Formats: sequence, structure tokens, C-alpha cells
Amino acid sequence: MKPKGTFNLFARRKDWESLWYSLLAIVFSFLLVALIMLAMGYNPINAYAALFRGSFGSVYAISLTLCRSVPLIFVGLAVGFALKGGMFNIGGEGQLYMGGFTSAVTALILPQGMPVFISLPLAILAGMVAGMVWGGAIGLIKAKLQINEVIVAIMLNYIAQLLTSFFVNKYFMAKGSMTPQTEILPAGMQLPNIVANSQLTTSLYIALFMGVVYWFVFRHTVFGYEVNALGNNPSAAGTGGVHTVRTTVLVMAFSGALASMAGIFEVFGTYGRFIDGFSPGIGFTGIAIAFIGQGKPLGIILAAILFGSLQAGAMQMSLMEGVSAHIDKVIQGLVIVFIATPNFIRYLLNRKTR
Amino acid sequence: AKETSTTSSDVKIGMILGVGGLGDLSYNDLVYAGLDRAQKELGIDFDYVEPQSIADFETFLQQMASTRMYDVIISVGYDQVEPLKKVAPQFPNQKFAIIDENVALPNVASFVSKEEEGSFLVGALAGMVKKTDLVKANNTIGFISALDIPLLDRFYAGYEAGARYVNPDIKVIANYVGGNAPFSDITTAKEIALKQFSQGADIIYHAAGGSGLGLFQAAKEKGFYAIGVNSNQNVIDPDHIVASMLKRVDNAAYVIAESLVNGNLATGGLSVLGLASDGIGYTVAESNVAVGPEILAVVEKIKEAIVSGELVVPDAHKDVASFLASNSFR
Amino acid sequence: MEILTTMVNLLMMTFRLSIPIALAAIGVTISERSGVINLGIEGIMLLGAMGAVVGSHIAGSAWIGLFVALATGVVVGGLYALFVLGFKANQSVIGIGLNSLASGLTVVTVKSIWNKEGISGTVDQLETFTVPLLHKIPTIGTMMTDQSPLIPITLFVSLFAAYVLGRTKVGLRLTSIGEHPLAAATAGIPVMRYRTLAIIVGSALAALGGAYLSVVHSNLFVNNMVAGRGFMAIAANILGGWNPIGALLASLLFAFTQALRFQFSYIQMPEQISQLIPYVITLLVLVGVGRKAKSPAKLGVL
Amino acid sequence: MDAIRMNNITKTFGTTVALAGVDLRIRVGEVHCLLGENGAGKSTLMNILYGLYRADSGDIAINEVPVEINSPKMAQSLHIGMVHQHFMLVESMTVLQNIILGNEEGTFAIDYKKCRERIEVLEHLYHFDFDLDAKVSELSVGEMQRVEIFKAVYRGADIIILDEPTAVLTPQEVSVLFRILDDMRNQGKTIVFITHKLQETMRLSDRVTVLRNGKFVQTVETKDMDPETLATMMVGHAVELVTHKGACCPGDPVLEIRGLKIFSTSENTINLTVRAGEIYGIAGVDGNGQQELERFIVGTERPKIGEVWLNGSDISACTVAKRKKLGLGVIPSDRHRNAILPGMSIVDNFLLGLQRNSRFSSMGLVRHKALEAYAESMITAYAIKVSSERQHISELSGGNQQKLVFSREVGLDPVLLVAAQPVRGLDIGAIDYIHNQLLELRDRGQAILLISTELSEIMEMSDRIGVLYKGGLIVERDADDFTVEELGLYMAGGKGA
Ligand SMILES: Nc1ncnc2c1ncn2[C@@H]1O[C@H](COP(=O)(O)OP(=O)(O)OP(=O)(O)O)[C@@H](O)[C@H]1O
Ligand SMILES: Nc1ncnc2c1ncn2[C@@H]1O[C@H](COP(=O)(O)OP(=O)(O)OP(=O)(O)O)[C@@H](O)[C@H]1O
Ligand SMILES: [Mg+2]
Ligand SMILES: [Mg+2]
Repeated sequence: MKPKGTFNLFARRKDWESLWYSLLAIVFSFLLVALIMLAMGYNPINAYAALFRGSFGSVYAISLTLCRSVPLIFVGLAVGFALKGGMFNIGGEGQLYMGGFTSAVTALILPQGMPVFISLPLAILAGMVAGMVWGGAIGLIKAKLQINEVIVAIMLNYIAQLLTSFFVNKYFMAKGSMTPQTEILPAGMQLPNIVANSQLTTSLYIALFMGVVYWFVFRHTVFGYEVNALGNNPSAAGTGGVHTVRTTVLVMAFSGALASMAGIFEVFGTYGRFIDGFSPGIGFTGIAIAFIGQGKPLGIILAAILFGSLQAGAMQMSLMEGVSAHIDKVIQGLVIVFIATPNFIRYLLNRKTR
Repeated sequence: AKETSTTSSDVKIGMILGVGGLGDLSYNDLVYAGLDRAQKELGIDFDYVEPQSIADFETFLQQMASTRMYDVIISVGYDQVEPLKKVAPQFPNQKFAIIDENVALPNVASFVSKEEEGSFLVGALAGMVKKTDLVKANNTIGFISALDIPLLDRFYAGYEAGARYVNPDIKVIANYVGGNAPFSDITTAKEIALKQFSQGADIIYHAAGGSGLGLFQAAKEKGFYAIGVNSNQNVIDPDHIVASMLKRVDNAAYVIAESLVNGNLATGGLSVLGLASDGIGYTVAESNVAVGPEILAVVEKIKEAIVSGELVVPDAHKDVASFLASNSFR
Repeated sequence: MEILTTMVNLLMMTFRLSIPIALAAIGVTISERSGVINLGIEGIMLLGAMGAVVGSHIAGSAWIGLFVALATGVVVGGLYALFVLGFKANQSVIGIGLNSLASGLTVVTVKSIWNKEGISGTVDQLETFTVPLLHKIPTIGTMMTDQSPLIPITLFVSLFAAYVLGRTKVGLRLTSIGEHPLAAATAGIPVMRYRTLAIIVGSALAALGGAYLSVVHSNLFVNNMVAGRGFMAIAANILGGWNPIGALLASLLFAFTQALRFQFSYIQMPEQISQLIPYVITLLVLVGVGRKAKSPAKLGVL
Repeated sequence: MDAIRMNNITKTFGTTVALAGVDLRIRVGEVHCLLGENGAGKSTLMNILYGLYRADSGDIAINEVPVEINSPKMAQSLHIGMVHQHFMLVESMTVLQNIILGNEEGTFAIDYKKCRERIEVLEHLYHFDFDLDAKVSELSVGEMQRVEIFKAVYRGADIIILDEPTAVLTPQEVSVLFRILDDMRNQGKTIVFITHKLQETMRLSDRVTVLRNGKFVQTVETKDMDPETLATMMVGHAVELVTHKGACCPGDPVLEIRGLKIFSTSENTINLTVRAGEIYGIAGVDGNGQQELERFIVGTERPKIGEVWLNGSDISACTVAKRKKLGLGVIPSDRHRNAILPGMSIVDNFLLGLQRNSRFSSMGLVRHKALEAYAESMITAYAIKVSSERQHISELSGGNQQKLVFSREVGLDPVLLVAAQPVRGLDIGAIDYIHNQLLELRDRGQAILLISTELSEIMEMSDRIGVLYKGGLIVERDADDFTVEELGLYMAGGKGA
């Protein structure tokens, strides 16, 4: 996908349409999975009831859904941002590890006396810088050496994961811990919960805020326009005075920063520490989310919440109905596929009407 | 999953497995087996969940606890410590248990295993077998680990210490599987085994969960010996698997169920599963490899020494040297 | 002599480790040459591995298993084509969805056949072959002994793919489609048909790569046993400059750096560091040769 | 008998009615010209004939036989060939491969030897001469086009459609093309020829069909026609196509190029000065350094040897953005590549190059109000045909795309306007319009560098003319001191060089 055109926050008719088709797509994939469940001897009705209860059925459920959505929003925005500039950031995984680790370590080595309102932002910033470097490097290598960004990103993913693992294991391991993880962060540094006893922290607000920033950048700023132009027609952008190399690097750097926030706020929010290999492939899910959200912040946030709710609901499903986690993977896969294929739903509808 | 029992008892247990999930040929499978047995024999009931990421632990604990449905909730695996520390205090009347770690809370029963002790025994066994003509006379053995993490380091430490305890100048080659799926990458594990074999190691022990199957593959192909881990893996290939280190967390799970049925599950304490408590062990049962009885006799001696506490097995590889310096085998 | 044996072992290990990546990478090359990205390779390999085990289990022959794997690849490729070409769905998303789908579906299938979690029962394994006479040569002979048939097959596949892409009608047309679909269309080439073909062949090769893991190198299926090799294949294709032989060489490089990691384990080095060296090397190689690698002009653009 | 008969063809794209009941009759063995303004529907009509688009309604007969053409393959099997305006060549492949693509000899492997033989025969017959192993990316535009034509021939086309073949050709290449087309006619081929240039129509065609915004106007014998009448038929009302060019009163130097080396190989360098209030024409055969010169002045490339000065300051090291700030306006020769953002709206396209202009942005924020107002004013002022400012620019016809680019670049009175091939692909009305605009700018005292391969355009517009040959400026004089013949000679490197 080449990103197309500037978008506006207020969805156009065709956006509503695609939203409608997305809903149908979800329904369709659920029907499909229902068959699998029946075949496996589960009761789909109960299962889906549990799915819903687990994702939206209660305040706790909703907070869980949102908590799962937060990192997805960050990476979704990250990938979307890069796409606007015509680049494919498959390196979110690496960027979020670098970000999460750096911020955690910073938080731990900063003098304890330091007031939180200084140390916390400092730690977060450090993490974002790490993410910027990890992303910007991809942009630089692409812009300067014309090396395909995908392979560089894949390599940097592995390197980031192993590097952080190395440092945690060898230098920052929590005392007496059996898992490679840093010491728990000072209480003041851990973000407060929005809903008591839930994992949902104020990082949600930051995620939503970044969505607004994202929208603002592309709707109102010259930089956003230049990124858009670059993604749309690089040579024309160059002739139009867009500094292509610099912009390419910046795009990837900012994309990296966004992705890193996914890691940073898992650290400061969900876990309160950096844990080796904590990410279940968030960076890759982000790609799907960015595309499904069509690069629009609102779309990305909605898509992220959808995925979050699937994860939250899946837990309830396995808890109450014993539906295995693997079935859930199947559901997720099918939902992704069918949401990405509105034409398939159109086709079905037209068949019926004929 | 819902597991409903034949003979009935109103005990209900909730279990939260480690991220590896079932099929890890490690603690997940073991604890499951334990409860499975409890279900059949004691007629208890249990539900289990397989978390997809470490973020799920806390949520599952929360949700299970708030159902107030379970007499005990078992957390399987060292990485559930933090979530448990967070959730358990919120539910003072809910009993919890954790396998493979110690959580000092009044409503949590902790079970830690001394894998190093069992590993020490199979290491000693390997060390002695190397002196026989069952194998090449190059005094080299191998060890395959999934990851370089403290938990697995215990296996490594015990194994090497044991081998060198009985056979001071034996060489232990160790490699890690690593990569995207350290516990289920049989391909890499097999290649490591083949390579260690080509370097002379013809007895190889592993602590790599499912990846271990790759080792057994190699052993069968090249006709060398392997040592199983956690459960009695001798049955997988009796002709090539000499022995298995046993980690009896299945017993632990069973005991938990049993004491619930008898209404005397004590929480707030730490149970150490070691050789002393039979929570750790080794077996040559069902292996067709004829390890001389004299060797087994020695292994038993060593076991006693450990049980009696006169041998204290190191639980980190860096301590092996100092252990050997201060303990010598006669 | 000692060193020579080590070298030979290193080499054989490299070959064995490279096969699955190479087969998949060549598959990626073929499909991307026609302008179609496929991030679902990891999943397709996993399905291939599973298909092979099921086939071998039911038919009692690993060869049948391989064919079932190929068939699986063909079916999955066909569906992929239907979605990205027929319904114009976004290629990357479908790929990612496919990965998730595969990781779930395989386990569910294993469960329903063997009623075991994550690990299948053991099945018939492809027998190795030994080159008559040649295997008698000291040390070198080991290279001729107990080798997997897939080593020569992979070599052949890569050469044949290179030949097809470079010398034949199909190859010329595929390439033109990847470079300038409209031009191909105006030249009267049925673009969609060729792309579908490329996707299916590519997916079948990836599945074969997966099958190698399960019924050639081993004899069972383990949940998630592909372990990221699909993504390495995507990388290998790029490093290989969208060229089958390049893809093979790149895969060999990956495998070699992996093998080194084990061979020289006695060089005391933190585990994680020795694990990330292969990826660093790859990056360096890229910076060295990467510039020349030129992606199809219309990659991912339909 | 009629080679082509298209009856009552209708085609709509969404809301735009591209063709409304068009009839077309073309006789076997004639050269038939298709005339019409930008967006009249010529390309669409031919794309339908070639099976690229499907007509909504209407029917087609080839050689009196009714046919359904639903794919280019189909068209080829009916011996129809088409040379598109935007070449359908795979740049990374060789000439040979491009020619045979889709019609390769050999069963599985390509029998290149056989292909070469076949090609050589045809080359002989139609007096082509290719370096078959050259990569297309290395060819000049003219060569590419000849490859395109040859492709059609190789596929055995008896009917050959050319969409604006001369739009991008130099006079020399045009005459080559015409010779080829004459050959073909003599071989009995039927040729459909889309153009905006009436002289060409007069010179080449037997008959002419005129379209006007999607409707059939008339088919006439060329010999009964003259340019004025044709123009009237195209536009729909009488047009007098004269450019009002008054005397020029040049002011201070604005652009100075000093000792600029275009190619590292070229022996002579470029030294020139463009003063305020004059149009400096760069004549020359395409491929003699026009693109490079353009890039050096715009700043997308930095000269190794030589300097570029603007208003008395050296800008050789300045970024494109800086140069824009200093008042540089550019109409790039390759519009589709360098001037438009196809995926973006018309408004956004108006912003390109002006995004850092204080009038449209302040403190890094885009001033949407100002921008939209500006866009609207330009759209009305330059009579750009759009359905809405939010519409994608790619939906505009070429002519209108070019008008947009032109208005954007001149709208803010640049101190220097570099106009490269400013009227390429435009219809007479648009050409006349843009030429007059250029002259107006000049009279308002702006400096204009006109780079064109169109001799006539150079002669007509320029106050001074320099000839670019092999990357060097080999002669420079006042326009009046040149005769067309001389200029042609210089361009061919004949005299002086
Ligand atoms: N692919 C398309 N989708 C939508 N509208 C189109 C498309 N192609 C052409 N049009 C519209 O149809 C009309 C005719 O376009 P066409 O390209 O046939 O004009 P033309 O006569 O070739 O113009 P020019 O002289 O600039 O080549 C124009 O209004 C154009 O905007
Ligand atoms: N409304 C439209 N939607 C999509 N594509 C269009 C539309 N209108 C025109 N096009 C395409 O955009 C291009 C510009 O249209 P048009 O044909 O009028 O210009 P052209 O003559 O082909 O190109 P040039 O600008 O070089 O003359 C053409 O390829 C046309 O098919
Ligand atoms: Mg046209
Ligand atoms: Mg045109």
C-alpha cells in the first residue's frame, strides 16, 4: 500500500462504509470459527458470550480490553506514520524492546532523590530516543544506501531483542530472580491505574494523545505534508523542495519513537519493570492494525481496540468455556484476513442480492 | 479447559500454565499430568488456562480469584511471581500455589525444585559411564540448554558438577538453542547434538523442553546416548536414552490436590522439592541401556550424600569450580 | 585432519540448516518477482510442516508427506492469491493474518489427530541416501554419507528457478509483470494468471521448506517449530537480490553463521552476543552488496 | 473497406463522461488523425479499441467483422497495435526482451536466436536499426518510441494506433517517425494518429476525425482542410492562434550560469545569463543535457564544475527549498514524475513547492484558508477543468494537470521561471494560452528560461536563444539573428561545434 492523500478526522461516507464492512467481516469470521468450535465440541454461543463478557462485559473487562489496546495503538500509529512516508516499518518489535529497556534502565540508574516529575519524563524520553535511533537507522540506511528497509528492520529486530536480553541477564538482573528481568521500578515511576486492580494505566491517555498528535501532524503541519508528498511521489517531492533524505530518516525516527512507546509504557504501566522478551509480537500486529485502520488515527485506534478486545475476550473464553488459546489464534487470524478484505464481503452480499 | 471427573469430590482447582503452554515436555506438562492423575484418583475437578503472553498472568489470576470458584489456584512457573505477589494480597481468603518459585505470602504455598540435585546425579552417571567401554574413550559429554537463564543454569551447574565430581578431567560441551523458539526448535537442537557428537560427546543431557526431541533424534541416528529430563523420557527411545532426571512437580500438584481433599493444604510455606523429598530424582527404568549396577550403586551413594546434606550441589554454573575444589570423590 | 573434519562437519551443518530457509526464500523470490509480497511465509512453512507430518502419518511414507506438504502449499497459495489478487486485499495484512491462523490451526489439527498438545506423534521420516563408492573417500566421504535427498533437490530447485526466471518465456513475463504490470498487460500477458501461478509455486516451495523441518530433518511436528525461519527467508530473498541463486547463497550465509555459533562455542562469549553475531554479519554484508540488490519496481503494487 | 468501425461508443468514468456516442470510421491503408482538446476522449477511445477499457455501450467492427475486444491480447489477435503516450516498456529489460515480450519464440525456453532473426527481417523491411541488447533505460525518448512502434509491427499489427507520438519527440525524431509511418502506409498498414499539432495533421494524414469533450464532431478529408478550420472544429468556436509578443526590454541579470559542466565528459561548458524581462530559449535535440541543466538549476543535483547564480548570489550549494524561497519557479519537463502528487488532492498539489512559503505556512503549520483561496483563484484564473478541489489530481486530463502545475509555479511571481517543455502534450488552446501567459510574465519583468526541443516554440517565444549540444552551449544570439535552418544545423551540431 502506498499511502494516499491527506485524510480528515471526520470520516467520509466511504469510511463509514468500510467500517460497516469491517463489522460484517468480523461477524463472518466468527461464524466461520463457530463451525470450527462445533467441530471441536465447544459451544460457540457460550464461547462468544464469554468473549463478549471478557472484553466489554464489565468495567474490568473494558479496562482489560483497553489495556491490551494501548501498545497496539502505539505500534499501529508507528507503522501508519512510516507508511505515510512510503516506508514499511516492520521493525516495531526491535524498536519497542530498545525503548522499553532503555527507559527502564534509565529509571533505575537515575538518583532516587530526584523528583518523579523530572525523572519519569527523563526515563521515557531516553526510551523514545533509543527507539528513534533504532528506527532512524533503518531510514538512514535506506535513504543513503538504497537498501530495502524490510530486511534491515528484520535484522534489527533480532539484534534489539538479543542485545536487551544480554544486558538484562548480565548487568541488570533483579536480585534472586529466576527470570531475566530488571529490578522493579520505584513506585513513583509506575503509572497509576485508571481502574483499580486492572492493568489499565494512564498510558491509555498518552496513546490517545499520540493519536491526536498524529492526526494534527498530517492535517496541519508542513512536515506532515512533506512526509505525505514523499510517500506519494518522491521525485516530485524532491523537486518541490522536500529534503528527501532528511525526511526519510525523520519519518523512520518518529515511527521508531512511536513504536518504542509501546515498549516504554508496557514497562512503566503493565509490568513496572523490563522483562526479557516480554512482547508477544506486538510489533507485527501493529502492521495489520495500521493497514486495517487505513493509516488514519481514528481507524488505527479502533482497530487496536478491536484486537485488544479479542485478546481480552479470548482469556475469558478459555477461562469459562475452556476454548484453547490456539482457537483464539485462529479467530484472530481469520478476523485479520476478512477485515482486510472488504471486497469479499461485498462479493458475498452481491451474490445474495442476485 | 474443563475437565470433569468420574469419581466425585467437590474440590476444584484452577491452574495457570506458563506461556509455553501444554506440550512443553516440561513443568506445564508435568503439573497438568499431576492434576490429571488427581482427577482420576481423587475425583477432583480442575480448569486450566494457557496464557499467550506474560501480561496475561495477572489477569488470569485476577479473574480466577474473583470467581471464588477454586479451592486453590496454581501458578505454574517462575515468571508468575510478580503477578502473584500483586494479586494474592487482594484475595486473602483465596489459596494460591506457585510452582518453581517462592512467594512468601500467607495464602500462597510455594514449591521450588532443586533441579541441580537431579542433574548432579545424571551428570555423575554420565561421568562414570564415560569410564566404561559403553562409549568412546574421549571423556567428553554434552549438554544442550534452551536459553542462558538462571533456571536452566541449575541443570547445567548440577550436570557438570556431577560429571566432574566423579570424573575430574571430563570435558562438558554446552550449547544453547536460542532463537525465536528455544523450547520448540528441534531442528537447531538436533544440529547442536550432531555437532557435539562430532566433537566427541556421546552422552548428551538437555534442558530444552520440546527442543530435546531433536537431541533424541540425533542420538538415534548416530547411535549415541542421551539423557532425558523432567519426566521419564527413557520410554521415548529406550535404546539410546540412558536415564532421565526427574522433576516431580507432578507430585507436587498431586499433593496439593490430595491435601485439599483431606482439607489440610497449608499455605504460607515453602516446600523444597529435592532429592530428600523425592521431589527430584532420576531413573534408568525402561531404558535398555545396560549401565553397570556398580555405577548405579555409586549414584545411589552420592544421592544419600546429598540427601544427608554433606554434599551441597551448586545451583549456578559459576560456582561449579569452587564446589569441585572443596568436594572430592573417593 | 582434525581441522578438515571440523570443516566438513561445519559445511554439512550449514547445508542442512540452509535448506528450509533456502526453499522458502526461493519461493519468496518467485512470488516477489511477479510483484507480490508475502509476509505469510512463516505460517505457510508451519502449515507445510504440519501437512507433511499428517501425510506421512496417514500414508506411512515421508515421501507422501512431502507431497501433502506441497499440496498444502498449493492450496494456501491459491487462497492467498484469491484474497490479494481476486479481492485486492492488502498483501501484508493477509500475510500477518495467515501467520496467526497457521500457528493456531496447526496445533488444533495435531490435537484432533493425536490428541496431544503441541507435539505430534512420530511418523515415517525420509530416509537418507549414501553415494556409492564416493562415500569411501576418507573425511570427504562423510559428505557423501547419509545425506538428505533435499540437499540436491534444493540445489536443483534454485538452479531451475534461476533458469526459468532468466531464460524462459514464463520468467520473462513474470519479471515484466513485477516491473511494469500495465506494460505486460498491453503485451497481451494475462497478468493475474501469472501472478497466481507465482504465488502458488512460491507458497508450495515454502511449504516444502517447512516439511523438511518435520519429516526430513526430524519425524514429528512441534508447535511453532519453524521458529522464525520464514522471516529469515524473506530476508534471504532480499539479500539475494530477488534471484534464486542469490537467495540460496544468502540462506547458506545465514546457516553458516548459525553453524559457526555452535562450532566455536568454546570461544567464551556471552550467549546472547554469539547469537546476534549472525544478524550483524548479515547487516554488514547488506551494506556491502545491498546497493546492487534491486527490488521489482512494482513490488506490492497491484 | 473500413479497417475500423466504432459505432456510438459511450464511456464514463464515475461521473466524468469521457465518450458520449462517438462514431469512428477508418479506412484500410490510410493515416487517420484523431484531433481534440485535452480530455476530449481520444486516449480513452483508443484504449477501448485496444481492449484496455471496456466501452459502456456501442459496438466495434474490424475489417467489417463485428468484434468484442475485451483484452489487449484480443486486440493483438485482430492485428491491432498501440503505441501509448506513456511508454509501455520495461526499463530494466533489454530492447530485445521488450520487443518479444508476450510473443517469444520457443516452446519453454526463449529461442533468442530465432527472435533476433525475425526481428532483423522486420528491421530491414521497415528501416529500423536497434541495439537489441541495450537496456531500455539507456534509450532516448525517440528510440523508446521506435521500440514501441516496432513492438506493434513485431506482433503483426496491421492497424497501428499512436497516442501523441510526437509530444515528446524532437524535430529530427519527428521526421524519422514520419518516414517510418510513410513506410508503413506504403506497406498497406492502417495508422491512427493522435496529436495536438495541426501541421503534423496536415503533413501526414489522409483523413481527420475531431472529438470535442467526448462527442464526435466530424470526419473530413485532410486535403480540404487548413489548420484554422481544424482548430475551430476542435475548440468549437473560431480561435485566432497568435502569440502577442511585444518588444523585450531586459533588465538586470537574474540567472547566471558560470562554467557549468553538464557531463563530466563534455568538453565545452555552459555560460549564460538570463535577465529580468526576457525569455531565454535553450534549443537542442533531446538528450544533449536538457534534463541535467534543469536539475542543476532546480537543485535536485549539485554541479561538480561550475556555478549557478541567482540575483547576484551563488546558489550552487543551496537546497531546492532555499532556491524556491529565493523565488525560483519550475515547470519540470517530466510532469508525471517531477511535478504532481498523483495520490493527493488538487489543493495539496497546489501546495507542492510552496509548503514553506510564509504565505501558506507559519511556524510549521499549513495555512489551509490561504491555500484553498489561492487554489480556487488559480483554478478560475487559469480555467482548469476540475470537479472539486478535493479531487485527486490524477483524475485530471493531462492538459489540466499541466495548467495546474503552470499556475502553481507562476502564481507567486517567481523572479526566475524555468519552463522545460511547458506545453508538452497540450492541445492548441492550452498551448496558446500558456505561451501568452509566459509572454505576460516576461513583460511583467520576470526572467524566464525556456528549455524546449520544439524548434517552433523556441523561435516563437524566445528573445535570446542558446543551443545546447553535447552538454555545451555552442552558440548564443538574439532570436532574430537565427534562421530556422541555422538553428536546426546548430542543434544537429553541424555548425560551430
Ligand atoms: N482512467 C480514467 N478514470 C477516470 N477518468 C478518466 C480516465 N481516463 C480518462 N479519464 C477522463 O476522461 C476524459 C477523456 O480522457 P482522455 O485521456 O481520453 O482525454 P484525451 O483526449 O486523451 O486528452 P489528452 O489530449 O490530454 O490526451 C478526461 O476528462 C479524463 O479526465
Ligand atoms: N478521472 C481520472 N481518474 C483516473 N485516471 C485518470 C483520470 N483522468 C485521466 N486519467 C489518467 O491520467 C492520465 C492523464 O489523463 P490524459 O489521458 O488526459 O492525459 P494524457 O494525455 O494521457 O497524459 P499527458 O498529460 O502526458 O497528456 C491518463 O493516463 C488518464 O488515463
Ligand atoms: Mg490522451
Ligand atoms: Mg495528452
